[in-house]
Amino acid sequence: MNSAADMGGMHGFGPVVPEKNEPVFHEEWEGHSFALNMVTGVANLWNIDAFRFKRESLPPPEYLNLSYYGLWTRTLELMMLEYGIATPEELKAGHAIAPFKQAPRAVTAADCDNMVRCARPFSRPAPGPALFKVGDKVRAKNMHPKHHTRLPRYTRGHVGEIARIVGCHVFPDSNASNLGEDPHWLYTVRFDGHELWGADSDPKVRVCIEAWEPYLEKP
Amino acid sequence: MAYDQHDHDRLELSETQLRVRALETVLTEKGYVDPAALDLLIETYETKVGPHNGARVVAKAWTDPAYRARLFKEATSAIAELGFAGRQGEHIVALENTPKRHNMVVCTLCSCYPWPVLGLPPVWYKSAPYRSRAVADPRGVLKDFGITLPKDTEIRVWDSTSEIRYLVVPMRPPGTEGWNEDKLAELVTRDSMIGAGLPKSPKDVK
Amino acid sequence: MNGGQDIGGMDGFGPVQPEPNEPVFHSQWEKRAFALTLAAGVAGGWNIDMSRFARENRPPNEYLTMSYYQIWFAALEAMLKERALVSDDEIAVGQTLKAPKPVSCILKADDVARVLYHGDPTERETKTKPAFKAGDRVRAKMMNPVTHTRLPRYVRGHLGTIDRVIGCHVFPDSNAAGAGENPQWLYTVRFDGGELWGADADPSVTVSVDAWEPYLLPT
Amino acid sequence: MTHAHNHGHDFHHEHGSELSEMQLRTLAIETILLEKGYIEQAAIDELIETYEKKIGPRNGAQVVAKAWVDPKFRKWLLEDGTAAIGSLGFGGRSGNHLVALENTPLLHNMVVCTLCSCYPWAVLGLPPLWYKSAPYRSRAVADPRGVLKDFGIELPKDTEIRVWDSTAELRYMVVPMRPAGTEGWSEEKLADLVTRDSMIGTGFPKSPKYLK
Repeated sequence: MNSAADMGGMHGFGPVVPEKNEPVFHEEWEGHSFALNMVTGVANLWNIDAFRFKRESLPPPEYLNLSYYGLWTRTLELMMLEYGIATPEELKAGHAIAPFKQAPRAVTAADCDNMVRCARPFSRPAPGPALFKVGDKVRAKNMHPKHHTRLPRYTRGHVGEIARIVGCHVFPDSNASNLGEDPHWLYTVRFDGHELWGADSDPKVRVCIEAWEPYLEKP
Repeated sequence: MAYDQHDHDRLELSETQLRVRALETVLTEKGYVDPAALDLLIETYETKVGPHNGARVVAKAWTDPAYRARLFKEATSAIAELGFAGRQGEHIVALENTPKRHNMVVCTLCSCYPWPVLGLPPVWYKSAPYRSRAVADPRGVLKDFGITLPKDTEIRVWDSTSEIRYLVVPMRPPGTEGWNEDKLAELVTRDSMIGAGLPKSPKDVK
Repeated sequence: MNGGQDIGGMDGFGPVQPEPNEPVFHSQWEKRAFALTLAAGVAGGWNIDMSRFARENRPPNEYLTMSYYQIWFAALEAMLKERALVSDDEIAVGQTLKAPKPVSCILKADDVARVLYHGDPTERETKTKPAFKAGDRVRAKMMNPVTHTRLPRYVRGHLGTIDRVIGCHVFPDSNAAGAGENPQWLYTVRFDGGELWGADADPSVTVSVDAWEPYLLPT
Repeated sequence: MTHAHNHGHDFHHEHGSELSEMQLRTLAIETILLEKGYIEQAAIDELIETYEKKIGPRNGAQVVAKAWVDPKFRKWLLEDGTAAIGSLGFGGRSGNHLVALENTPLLHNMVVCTLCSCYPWAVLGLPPLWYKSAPYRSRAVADPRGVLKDFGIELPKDTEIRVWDSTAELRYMVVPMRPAGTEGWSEEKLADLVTRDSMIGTGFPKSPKYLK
């Protein structure tokens, strides 16, 4: 979807303001918002693409005005409601309201330690040969799906070059809608700044993205 | 628990209200604005200029073929014949709806709107949902207004990016044969002249 | 600028919600803000493109959260302050603290009807010939100026057809920057929905924009 | 499992702000998940501890320092970031597919995630606020030189700037150029020069003067 999250190339947000000696979390609750997002992931309550889709589906004014972890907490609430983990009454009350179903097994510290350390790759066996090879010119499709996608708007319709064949990876467009992992070939595609931003832009800038095969076409 | 846009708005509004009053006072004290001019401006757009102007134009185009021809050729002057002209209507283009083509007007970049014929735009016309979707999904927007057009009707969306202002001339409803202009004008709704609605049915006026 | 105003094609804002029997203004302050904007424009001497830029030139999260007349009013304040006609402390206390600067004219009640009826036409005489004629295929330029422009992002880079040669009109990109009217030929350009929104778009939709010649390239 | 309050997680209260509301709402989620048996309190504690104290840019700095002194490791790192970095014990979450980008006098790399906030946690920890902010996300791809100016950095005009937008599950880290005047330094000492921002591409390593 063309959401507020897709902000590459937008103007008006002002300068980047780095913070000296920035703490990992600015408030205690931010650490908890973060940890809750991780544990719900470990518990496999939903997949990461579905979570991203929910987050970017918020109305743009709300998305753009929430703080970073505020956005996570808001998304967690919505996911818990959608996946039947909590009711609106429970979120309002701040605790479980009987009768409720106990989870089959709780995520433990050992599970989390495992998640932090061990690889959980997104690569999958290839269903067939890759359509493009390194050096091929490709056009990012001009597509505007209503579902989750990871093809930024600023690249759509533009011609780039395959810089690398990454492998065959879980396809977010399908995964986010719980339609399965539907793995596709993934490429690093390199675009010239001129192609993306026009003749007046800096001639020495290039932008690379990862694009799944269904995002690309022969120019 | 949910983000309450309403509470947020209320807070903001009271603050804006105070600032508007403060600014009006200062501008008046400094002699930059004439308070009587302010009152007149408000009165003009609250009571005088509005969609009833556009409705006169449409009703005349429905009954007077020569006028209709002038309207589609050179709308600004044809509309001025009826006494409507000026601010935010310096260059007007009339768009003809036909059984095969439906026109719809939007301003994605701000809120351009033909003031002399339609008055000031409604909130929905200026809202992000309309501005974002009218160009990409006009059929979906029409559904928000309860309208479904036949699938093979061409929809032409006009994004008002310059100082040209667009007025949709909807199709004359059947069953209005022999009606006079005044009576026909009652059928012409504001939304039908934006392309987000259709004229009223003759039943609603009889 | 690619600001919060340029939202054509963005998802997530929800349905359009028409208000039955909507009043022209929703509160007293909206009326005053509206009238002040029109009246003070005469004293301030700015043009409509400067007003538009003053409205859109703010962080997109702010732009998308403010109500319509809040944006108008904020732009009015900004333009008055920029020209030192009113200062922040004067607005804060609601009193004149500094002597007024001389201005060339103000809007008198007696002139309101005439000024509104006359409007502010933007067509200008020219000796130049238009570069395009009706039926020509043109491409909207890929450009991303940080200054004011009226070429929406969703048409940039796309192919359209000249529908009509409108005339020679004040060029907003110059006019907004105070760089003069710099009149340019203006065209209505029609784009097919499929060209703008991709292969899955509704084939019965076309979108027209008015585009000045510097926005267009021959194909 | 009882209320999260009983486990030493009494959130600070800040009335009347977005923060206090978010504290309550976050606490509500945690309490419900605990009560329904989805999570153990210790799991939450462990995660916060891990990312607050254990995993951070120090990991990445070790990778860079090793690449500076060990040409074979450098080659491996640039060819297969995940395996090379894994050999130092870093990997796992947000580090399953790591790619190292080599800065040279002619090429400067910079990493962003325009669509959300993807970041190589395994080597850099959690991202700073500015990395997740709208100003960085919107401008890094269109005006990277302008963004670098916000960090007080100006590159020669003819240096190519390559921006990497993390749209998939690949995670990028930049290998900055080794500062001159560090000949013969140990890996540990070199690692002290490697800043977080230099591994994102919005900064340079510290000058050796600062450590001498």
